[in-house]
Amino acid sequence: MKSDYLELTDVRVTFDGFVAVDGVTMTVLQGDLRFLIGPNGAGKTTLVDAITGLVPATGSATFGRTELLNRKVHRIARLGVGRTFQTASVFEELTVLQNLDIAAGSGRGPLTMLRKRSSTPPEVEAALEVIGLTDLRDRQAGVLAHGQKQWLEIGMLLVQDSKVLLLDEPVAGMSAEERQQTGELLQRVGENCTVVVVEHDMDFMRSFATSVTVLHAGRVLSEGTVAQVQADPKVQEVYLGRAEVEA
Amino acid sequence: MEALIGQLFAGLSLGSVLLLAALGLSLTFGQMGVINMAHGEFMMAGAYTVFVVQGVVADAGLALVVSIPLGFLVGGLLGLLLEVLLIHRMYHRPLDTLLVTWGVALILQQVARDVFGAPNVDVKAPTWLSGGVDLGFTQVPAARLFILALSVAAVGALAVVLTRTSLGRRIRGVVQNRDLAETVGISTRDTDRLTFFIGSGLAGIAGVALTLLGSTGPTLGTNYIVDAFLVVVAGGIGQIKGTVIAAFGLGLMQATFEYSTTASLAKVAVFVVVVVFLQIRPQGIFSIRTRSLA
Amino acid sequence: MKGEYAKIAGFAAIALALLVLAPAVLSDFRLSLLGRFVCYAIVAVGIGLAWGRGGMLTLGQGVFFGLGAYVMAMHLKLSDAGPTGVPDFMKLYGSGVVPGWWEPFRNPVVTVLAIVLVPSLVAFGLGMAVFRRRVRGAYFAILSQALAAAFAILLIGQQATIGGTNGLNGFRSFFGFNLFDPVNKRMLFYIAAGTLLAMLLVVWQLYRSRYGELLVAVRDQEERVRFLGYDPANVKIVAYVVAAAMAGVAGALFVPIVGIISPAAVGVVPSIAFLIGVAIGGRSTLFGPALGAIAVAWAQTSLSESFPSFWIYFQGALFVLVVAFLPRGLSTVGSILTRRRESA
Amino acid sequence: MNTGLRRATRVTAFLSAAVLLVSACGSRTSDTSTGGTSGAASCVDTSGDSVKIGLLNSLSGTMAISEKTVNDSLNLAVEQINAKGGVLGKKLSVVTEDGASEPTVFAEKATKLISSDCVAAVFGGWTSSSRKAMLPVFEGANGLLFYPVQYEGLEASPNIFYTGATTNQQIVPALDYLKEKGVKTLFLVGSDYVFPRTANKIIQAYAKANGIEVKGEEYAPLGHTDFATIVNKLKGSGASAVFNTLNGDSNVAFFKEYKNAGLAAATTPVVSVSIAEEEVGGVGVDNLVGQLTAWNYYQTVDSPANKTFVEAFKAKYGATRVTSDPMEAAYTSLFLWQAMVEKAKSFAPNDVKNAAGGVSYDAPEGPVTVNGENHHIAKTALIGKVGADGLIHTEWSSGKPIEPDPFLKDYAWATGLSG
Repeated sequence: MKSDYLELTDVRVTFDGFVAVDGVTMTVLQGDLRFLIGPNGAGKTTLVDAITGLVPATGSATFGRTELLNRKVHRIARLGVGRTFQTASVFEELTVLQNLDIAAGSGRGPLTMLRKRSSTPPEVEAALEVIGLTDLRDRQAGVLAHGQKQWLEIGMLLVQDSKVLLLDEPVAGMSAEERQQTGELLQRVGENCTVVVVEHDMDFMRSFATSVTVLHAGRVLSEGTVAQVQADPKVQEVYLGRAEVEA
Repeated sequence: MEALIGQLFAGLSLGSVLLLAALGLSLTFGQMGVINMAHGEFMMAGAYTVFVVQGVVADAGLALVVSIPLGFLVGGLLGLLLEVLLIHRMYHRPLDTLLVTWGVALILQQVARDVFGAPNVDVKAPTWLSGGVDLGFTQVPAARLFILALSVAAVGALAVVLTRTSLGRRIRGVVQNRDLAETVGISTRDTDRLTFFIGSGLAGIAGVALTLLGSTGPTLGTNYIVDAFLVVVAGGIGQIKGTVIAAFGLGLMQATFEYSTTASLAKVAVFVVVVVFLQIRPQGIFSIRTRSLA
Repeated sequence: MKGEYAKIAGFAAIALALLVLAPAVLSDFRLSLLGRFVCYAIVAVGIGLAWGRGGMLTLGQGVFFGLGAYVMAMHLKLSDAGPTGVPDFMKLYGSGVVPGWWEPFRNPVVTVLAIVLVPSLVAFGLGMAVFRRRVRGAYFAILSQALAAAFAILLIGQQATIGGTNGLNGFRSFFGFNLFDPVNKRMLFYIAAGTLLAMLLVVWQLYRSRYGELLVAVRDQEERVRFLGYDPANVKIVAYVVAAAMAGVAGALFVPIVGIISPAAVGVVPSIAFLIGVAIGGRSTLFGPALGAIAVAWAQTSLSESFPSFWIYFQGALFVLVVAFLPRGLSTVGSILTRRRESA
Repeated sequence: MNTGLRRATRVTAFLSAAVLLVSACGSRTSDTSTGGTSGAASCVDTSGDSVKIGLLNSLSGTMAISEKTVNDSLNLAVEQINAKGGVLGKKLSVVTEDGASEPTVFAEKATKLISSDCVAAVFGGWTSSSRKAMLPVFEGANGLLFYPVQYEGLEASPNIFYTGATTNQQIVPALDYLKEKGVKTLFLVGSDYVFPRTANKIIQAYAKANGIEVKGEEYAPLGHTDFATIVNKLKGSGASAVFNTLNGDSNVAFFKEYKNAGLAAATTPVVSVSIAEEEVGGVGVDNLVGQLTAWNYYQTVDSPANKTFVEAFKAKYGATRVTSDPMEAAYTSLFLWQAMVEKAKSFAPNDVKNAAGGVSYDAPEGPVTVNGENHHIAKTALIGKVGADGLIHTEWSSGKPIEPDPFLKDYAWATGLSG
């Protein structure tokens, strides 16, 4: 079942002459928990934006042999590519349950849409369990703690039935305990999905990454396991070295 | 041929009027996201400034010259007051500013009615601006030439302020990245107030200029506000350049349609053109390049 | 489920007040006045849906109101004129020939369908053009306002075919019922009140449905919804079209109740005036927009009778105070008080 | 008490309050119409020593500028009539309503005046749309409306008396005057609504029959403020006179543009039919001096009746106020109604209507007589010229009152104009 993998070939994004992503080629397999790291401005978020249709890009990005680039955002989402955002963007006025229910429902027909939800869909129940928010299901999402909002976002990806999960700094601003829980959550989720995590937190990466891609100035600088990447002198020069110093 | 040149001039002139009316808006709306429906009433205040000044200064020409900075001040101060009292607590609710400022507009109109009376007041044009100017091949109204020059001067001055002064750099800084600007020590509150002051002041100047062409009365602003907003929308967000192009474009278009059909149909046609234009180029209107979607 | 009972109770209260209390205590004149306010309330219910729940600040509801009203007015004119007759104003100002596009409205069934369909289709077309291209927020508001301005100008210019500034008026009968008969005028009030209740039921169902939740999601985080696999444009178009249809129905009821439709009732100013009641009542509540619209229209009628210029200040101040300081409308004041009492 | 019930109570309380308030207003006056057919029997109460009349003008909104002045002169007339003992020995008591510049409100307030207040007659209205909106109300309830403004004709309701000019008392005399002055080419400019459109149809027909060439016919939307294009067309047309049916603010913009374009009254005179003494100040005397107007009354009319009227008006409202045609027509309308009532010896609308024909009054504008058939009045047409003093001075007069002909039946060139 390793046929469903995310494959990027020479992806390029340009803003008014500025090249933000400069020919990125990489492959992420199912079951992989890939971390995408790099200094500020390396093009990490832009790359995720390109894959999810937020910014126009050239090159190719395929998932299960289906081309993703230059489709509309919601079409890409329906192909099973989901993402989260740096700042948690859940629907604050809706409850946890409603958030998940909306995420689960893009395939619903008009008649289902126009009716009241009579019971909680099983996949939503399951997701509530996985992200540990079952007790808070009727709580407004706006009043959740920061970490809980991020988990809710991940939960929304799960019920959305995403095969590719693109997570943009999921643990930023979380406590150590929350990070640990999030990491374990990602490992559980990653068994059946292709997961790409954009992250700055090196400790978090070291603990949970199965593989790492380092971006620098819009290009792939290095790729491999955590150990391989850490040993790469180019990476030490532009990024990790500095991080070591900081740490 | 003469009619054609006359019509070209009419279009440019209408464009310059629209530009004056929309320039301040493109600053407050384009740069700050505030939809100020009272902008038209700030123009009205500028127009009444000329009327009041003419009550003091007998010479109409001198009165007009004095009124330009004074109108800027009157419009600007009204804008400042609005910003301090209401708008500043609503930057995160841009749509609601529309309704609040609509209420302010209603109140200002009624104040004008109660102070100056409901009928239009008579604002005299200086003798050197009545009649035409001979350009050799054709004759154009002096007042319209004056307004054209005034609008060009206003755009020029605004461009200089925005690009050459520290205030301008601050404004652009705040528009581009509010948080960053704050961290490098720019007071966003002061910058907001100043931006609003300048934008509203430009409305005052527009009002001063309009006394040369139309009526000075409580409803002066309502006649221009919809068109002015259309110009800003067509011009694109935060782009003085776009506003200039859109103003002259719409002005020429209105004049051309009006010449070949009727004024009523021309107004409708211009609206249709703007909607169609947005179909082709929503990019000028819509730009999302933020990392988060919050 | 407590919320459900509250809604049912509120619904019953409104029904009781409109269908039993009002006809019992109001004179014919006041009742038909209330009938006009009820028409505004129907528009307000639609605005609550589009603006309160959908985040689309529509400053052009007057257009849809006008479309519904003119369709109805054209039918009434034609039926007054007889099977092959020509409406009076066309003889006076026009060629004396009924234009071809008027003819379908001789048929009552076509008319009733058109009252709903014409505004809906216009809203659909505009929604496709605007929301699909991601024109939204302030841009949408301004475009919808310009639409109202253009629509009014267009109507004013068409003296011979649609009555120009005079609009259409002087109706004698309503689907065969004599409009001068007070009994029939009372019947019109019941129709309007019944329609309002029906519209409230419609939006109630929408609000409690999955669609209602999705609409709120689109309002608050349109882009986020996109990443969940929905096209927000479709979600918004549905709400916009329903709101337009409601405005059209309201316009159609307005015509026989008031006896005239003219461009003065559909332009920029009346379109914005529709909003104030919605804002006061609480834009995203179920009953707030309708109650707010009735309250504001009533205040306008009674205040402007005695203090014409004071009314303008009052209206302006309402916009400023309610929108700036009570964005959820007066309904919040009620719930704040309740909460205080409960905690005390 | 659970939330549901509490909210329900709140909603009920609100609604009952609203309903009670509305009904409170309703019962402010005798609500005799409830349940009965409002049309059949008039509810006018003549038992006391006073009788009610309604004044219905826009006191708010865009038309308030103009209609407020009419309301002033109506109040003056009421005061004068009451000072002389009232009508049939009964003092007039005034019910004032605001039309708010909206036709729907006019219709609504007219209903209220007739059926709730039971007034004997209503005076007011200005725009054609307000009159058209009120017409079915007055016909349905058999009330009486006195409408004081010149208008586009083509109407004759048994329940309305038109005391302003119809087209053959204003437009046609103005054309006669221009023809007399040797004008061969005309340019028409007007606001885009019913009066200018109808007036221009008449002008076109007249011009065709009288060898005058119409060089252009342009309309501006109401409130239009940029006349560069229209004046450009006007200038290019080379017409020797302009017939102006613009309304309101547009006049200011038009005359400023006209002057800026180098046109002048001496070479290309403009005849305006909507600029009266009230409007001269707003347009600017400088911009109007020497231009022509067509009306039936000016403040400068030299007659004893006018002297009294102007003096009384200034004494009541201030020396700086001016009087204009619609104000005078409104003032006159009250005295005409008084004369009709006294002739009929009854306030009942049907009796008043039957007595109306032939009733005349020596108005400030000169003698006027009611036409019993079409309910318009015979008036003298006056062409005036704006003077440097801001007043309008009579330049030409039809000499004698012109019989009203709202459908232009007696003009051969006008056949086929009104369908």
